[in-house]
Amino acid sequence: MSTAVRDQSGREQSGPRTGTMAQALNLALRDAMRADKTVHVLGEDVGALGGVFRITDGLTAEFGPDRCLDTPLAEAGILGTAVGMAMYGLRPVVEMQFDAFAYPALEQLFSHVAKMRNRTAGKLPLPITVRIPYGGGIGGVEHHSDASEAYYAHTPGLHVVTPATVADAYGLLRESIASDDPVVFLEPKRLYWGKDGWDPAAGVEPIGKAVLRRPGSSAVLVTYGPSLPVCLEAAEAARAEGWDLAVLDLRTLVPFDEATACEVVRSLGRAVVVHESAGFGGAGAEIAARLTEKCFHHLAAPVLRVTGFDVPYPPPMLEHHHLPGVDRILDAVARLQWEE
Amino acid sequence: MSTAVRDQSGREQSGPRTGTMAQALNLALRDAMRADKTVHVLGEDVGALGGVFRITDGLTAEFGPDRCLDTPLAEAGILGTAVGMAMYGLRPVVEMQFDAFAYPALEQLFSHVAKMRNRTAGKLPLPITVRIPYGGGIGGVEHHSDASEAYYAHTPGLHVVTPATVADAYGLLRESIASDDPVVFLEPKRLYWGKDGWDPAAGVEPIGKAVLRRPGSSAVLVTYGPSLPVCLEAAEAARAEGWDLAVLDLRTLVPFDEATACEVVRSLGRAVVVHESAGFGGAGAEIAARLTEKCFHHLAAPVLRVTGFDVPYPPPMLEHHHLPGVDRILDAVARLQWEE
Amino acid sequence: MTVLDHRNDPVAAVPGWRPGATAPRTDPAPLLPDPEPHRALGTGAADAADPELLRELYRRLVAGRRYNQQATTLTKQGRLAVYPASTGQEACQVAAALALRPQDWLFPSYRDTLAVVARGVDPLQALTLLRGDAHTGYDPRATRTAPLCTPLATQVPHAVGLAHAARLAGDDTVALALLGDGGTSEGDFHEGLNFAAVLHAPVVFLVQNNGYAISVPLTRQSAAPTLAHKAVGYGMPGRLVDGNDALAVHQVLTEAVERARTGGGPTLVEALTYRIEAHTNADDATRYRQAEEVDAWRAHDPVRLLEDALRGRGLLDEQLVADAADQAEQLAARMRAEFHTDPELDPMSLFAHVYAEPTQQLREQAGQLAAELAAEAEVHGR
Amino acid sequence: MTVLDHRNDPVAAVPGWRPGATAPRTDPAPLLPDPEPHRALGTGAADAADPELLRELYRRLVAGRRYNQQATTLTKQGRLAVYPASTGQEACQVAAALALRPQDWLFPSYRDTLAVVARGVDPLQALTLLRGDAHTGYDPRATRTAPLCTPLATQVPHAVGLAHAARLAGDDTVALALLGDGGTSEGDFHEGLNFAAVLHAPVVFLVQNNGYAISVPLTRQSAAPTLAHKAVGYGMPGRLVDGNDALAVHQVLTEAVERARTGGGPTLVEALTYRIEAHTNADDATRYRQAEEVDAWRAHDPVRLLEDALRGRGLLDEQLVADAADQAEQLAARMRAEFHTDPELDPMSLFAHVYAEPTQQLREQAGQLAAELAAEAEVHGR
Ligand SMILES: Cc1ncc(C[n+]2csc(CCOP(=O)(O)OP(=O)(O)O)c2C)c(N)n1
Ligand SMILES: Cc1ncc(C[n+]2csc(CCOP(=O)(O)OP(=O)(O)O)c2C)c(N)n1
Ligand SMILES: [Mg+2]
Ligand SMILES: [Mg+2]
Repeated sequence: MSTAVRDQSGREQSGPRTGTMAQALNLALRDAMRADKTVHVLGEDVGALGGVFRITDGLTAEFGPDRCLDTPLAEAGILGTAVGMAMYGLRPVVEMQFDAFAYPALEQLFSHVAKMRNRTAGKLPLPITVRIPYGGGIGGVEHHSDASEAYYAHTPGLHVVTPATVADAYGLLRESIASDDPVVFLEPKRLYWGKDGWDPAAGVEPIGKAVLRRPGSSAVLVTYGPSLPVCLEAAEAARAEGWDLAVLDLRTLVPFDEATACEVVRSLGRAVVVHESAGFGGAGAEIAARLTEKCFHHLAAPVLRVTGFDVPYPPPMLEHHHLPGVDRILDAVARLQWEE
Repeated sequence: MSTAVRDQSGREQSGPRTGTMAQALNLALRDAMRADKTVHVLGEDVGALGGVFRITDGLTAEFGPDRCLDTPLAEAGILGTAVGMAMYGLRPVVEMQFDAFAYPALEQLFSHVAKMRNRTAGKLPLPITVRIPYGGGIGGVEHHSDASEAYYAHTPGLHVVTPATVADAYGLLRESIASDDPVVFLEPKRLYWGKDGWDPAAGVEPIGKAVLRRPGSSAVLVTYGPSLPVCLEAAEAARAEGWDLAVLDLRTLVPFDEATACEVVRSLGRAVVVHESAGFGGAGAEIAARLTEKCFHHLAAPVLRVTGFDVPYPPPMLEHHHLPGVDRILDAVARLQWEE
Repeated sequence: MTVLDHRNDPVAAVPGWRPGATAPRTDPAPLLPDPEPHRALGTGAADAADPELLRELYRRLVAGRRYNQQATTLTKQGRLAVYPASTGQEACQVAAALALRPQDWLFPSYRDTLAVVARGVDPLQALTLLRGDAHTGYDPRATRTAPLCTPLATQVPHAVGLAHAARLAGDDTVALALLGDGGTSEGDFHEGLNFAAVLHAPVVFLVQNNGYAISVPLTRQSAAPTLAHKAVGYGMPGRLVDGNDALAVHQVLTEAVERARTGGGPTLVEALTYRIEAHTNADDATRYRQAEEVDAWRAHDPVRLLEDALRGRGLLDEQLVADAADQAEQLAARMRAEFHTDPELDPMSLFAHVYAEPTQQLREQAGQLAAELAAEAEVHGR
Repeated sequence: MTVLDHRNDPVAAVPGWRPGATAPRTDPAPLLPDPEPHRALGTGAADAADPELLRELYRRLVAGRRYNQQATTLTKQGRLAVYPASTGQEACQVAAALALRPQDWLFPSYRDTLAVVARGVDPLQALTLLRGDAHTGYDPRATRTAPLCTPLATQVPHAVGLAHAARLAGDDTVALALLGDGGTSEGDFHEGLNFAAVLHAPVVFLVQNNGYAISVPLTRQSAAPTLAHKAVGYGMPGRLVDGNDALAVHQVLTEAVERARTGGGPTLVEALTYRIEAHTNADDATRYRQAEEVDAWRAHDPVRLLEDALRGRGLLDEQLVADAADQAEQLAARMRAEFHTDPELDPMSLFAHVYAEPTQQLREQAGQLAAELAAEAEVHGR
């Protein structure tokens, strides 16, 4: 299976197209490598296999194994090697195979990747992109469905980006690779295979901008990554209950687009933050705390959170009970003190 | 230097005493090892040296190197070995030398220590205590002053405990070691050498209970660990401004004592959360979000946060600008919308 | 006094750190593996082996092969979430389990369901992880078998710690950790082996070198002469064995377990074998390897090698063949039957084992889920 | 085409993973270290050595010794936050720096200030980390010297990655990573060396084995015959050298750098040396080691060994001794003078280099600090 989008005669398509997020990410890597020969991809199984999710499919064939490198199985080694490569002027894009398998690399990430620019007073910026497929909902066995964006978002020096649409997957990944700062690029695994119409040439809002995916007049659902489609579905379902819900897609957790988020929260006065990782100390805590601090007197109700439970990720047959779904979101909306 | 408290004739004192937090922690380890021979200490330099902070001073002498083990220099190896020891019925107490040097062990912590009970349906509980000296304010060079409690608090399956008084250091460590669940025990390094009068026999409130260290009628400072003394000082200074500030010491982040915290916040209507780790996605975000959610209609002002900046920990000569101090806390108190 | 000063401990006898004391602290020669892997089947060793051991290996290999096939079929039917087959590696897995005594502990990886079953875990309970209903379906203490471990090489220090604790307790217990060739690249492998050697712990490490870590061939994983050569860097013996030769694996492991048991410290064993199937049912092995390579290994099949040896000894009688086939079919039939339907699961179990006592927050969340389930039931009940 | 298929790459020539292809992929013999560490001073090699090299080593060793003393004094005066002295290890540090060419890169640990200075970094800029005013006071690119690295062994994969990138660029650049004996226990050491061997990267690893990791002696750190024996497990040569013999270290490293430069791949070098001082000024070494051990090593002093050799060659003339002492004193005087006062620091620098562009949140926080500073200044101004 090649992930390139081809027309009926097999030529690679340019311009507007319909495709999956996996294809958009693959194209972003390919286009970035074509545009800039300092861009190098490295990770486990990224070569002949094209990655377990096929995001790097065809890269070794086109650019050779020096540009798209199958590494030994050692995540700290991969990220540490990328640090050295970046110090020499390359722009490494690292693939971690699954979210929980990025944990062995956390020391390199926290103590070096996040800090190198700062500790050298700007002399050694590290333009590294760390791609991490994250989150659940794909029936994965334990250790294959973690959502650990909160660890990254709390670490100064990292950008934390997470696309939720096919177009964003392409645009945000291109921008992340082009960034002179390290970016943790979180790919919602369960959205990999969702198709959408999009145009690589059209461009998207930059990193650091939230986008209102759906306007609304009753309250806003603030979300990102894998939970965006769930929120859009919930907003649709909410019509029946008489609520007109807006949906804000944060797109990047760091930098956090306070201006846009505050504007919509102030105008509506009611907000629910939705994400699938554990709630306690999750990214939603920061979002809720910050929005409350900045919009307090505009709030008709406390900013509520709908998140995964504070439990280790469950086995696949139980995961639907854990993941925030439409009903749980609507329950929270119902608690937004409409009568008062 | 021995950290045991001795009377003038050199005998170890029992009963009420004056001593440092370092001494209290040392005594807690000693008493735990005396009381239960399944308690084993392991870590880097914990033997002859007694640990770089001397918390394990004398343990090898009293209990032998099999009970207090100098390990090779490998944090994942240490914690992983502790997992195996715990599976065999021991109660390992692991010392990480400094906060940032616990990062290499994060995969073992997140993927095994936190999850083992859950993934074996209760069959393999892991009674492991991971002691981590954390936070700044001791003039340490880079990587020696991190405060990463937010990573731990966000990870389901871990208890996160952090004493701020000499008596709590003893009591909470004893309870942590006795706990059948893994505890990340965060020791505020800069409080190690603070002296106080206390009595090991007196007991303290259990894990999971917050304690009001100072009553007050204007607003409450909600804090923990290294920031407690700063908050008490701020509360004292606030008198001059006409504010009577309460100070709540959380003592444990997980489980979080919502009942006590909500009670005081509801009664006063104004709260400031104070900690020294980076604010974005820090523990304070959870505390502020949760208190707001539960106490919304009792709040006269948003719950504010005073935290370290969102920057890598600065070099020692600049750390005082980074750490929340009395003035910064009072500035926040002043912003609690007193006029309205 | 410390177990570290045990007289068999090679590090204990060393004096202070002196300019003179710079020559090797232990003789490296006995730690180095033989250049050729140990083989037993087809050699005199097979003739000398206990017939009942050979028969037992055979029955279990045949059952193991069938188990692998049946589990793979169940993935195609959607009854298992995923299955990493050990087809071609049955000799390693079965011999590993049989080399252990009841009081020993096994630390398996995700690919080692077969070893877990051979160890005595119920064949269906061993599969709950891969079926998707429970992370670990068996009680690890009951059979002294740790949970199947997915994060690579993280089980290695666990085995070391358990072995160390057993030694401290004076117990006659050895731990055996299983991992793959790719797993040797992880830091935890290194840290674990180093701890084992320094602690002189009664633990054995079996690397099933099947030539690939998913798609990455051994030559891109390591440049070492053999993976067994890593042992000398830790100060333990390294052994190389033909991993498709069940008797050879059994012999090398039995010897290593015995050395560990008698205070001889840890051993690293590399078994040369091959993963006949793709990495898991979700993998496409044609992307990264040639059919002729697979064929070459099919010709070196562990079941066939054992059959030949049994035949050579006149042990492969009709009875044995029929019994083995029968047991295998019964196992497969049981798997089909029990996996025919989805298990009944209690959603509230999400909260049951996070802590010994659920926190107030978890109780609240459990209440929320219970209310949701009740509401759902009401809707469906109407 | 890939650099991995370079014809000097031992892993490239290997055929598919075959039952037959099981013998060692490379010959382990040349990878194993000699049992006795390489020595040059006091041997014929010293007689053959370039006199100017010996003089240069001497001048730098003397200056290095003085630098260590002065820095330690500065800690006592509170002018440095902490100092991990390399007294006794000067030969390793100086020889390491001199074995590199300008285009090479050095990856030092926290104990390697001396190597950093010998590499050409300003002696005072090299100390900002330990003074406490800036994490890294020098521009790493200017002298191709990475920041002093505190998290143990984490610099190892950095060196590998840089060397690999240089090789990909076709540049004539070698990376040298320094670490201690304790650092070899960390997973990052293992992962880094394995990457180096698999990538066949032009990188050299120098382990300064000074017998201790803070208080933990080598025998509790590793049970390996020598640390150099770890090399064979990665498939690279391991070399053992007397770390107090500046010429020997220079020779072994020069050879390893040359091998790396010419496509021969990485080398692991273990230098046997001793930390004469405590771990840092904050440490109390009497808790864990005997004075007689220290004395034994004082008798094997790197400066003295070099002096003796120079004297033997008739090179230790008054001029050289005076010049060396003079340079050392000038350096010490400069350190005293410049560290006499605290540096002027800009608190706003906290926010300057977190990202290329500060986030809105950081701008807000910078504003808060600026306001605080202004208010403070006003109070003090009044
Ligand atoms: C820390 C970690 N990184 C990545 C993975 C994903 N992964 C699962 S199996 C595998 C290959 C392992 O190869 P090997 O150790 O040779 O064992 P085999 O599958 O061949 O039995 C990988 C990369 C993982 N499970 N854990
Ligand atoms: C990951 C990590 N763990 C712990 C430490 C604390 N620490 C600093 S130096 C040191 C000892 C290192 O010993 P060795 O590698 O032999 O180097 P030496 O100090 O002897 O030069 C330790 C444990 C650290 N810096 N990094
Ligand atoms: Mg394999
Ligand atoms: Mg050392």
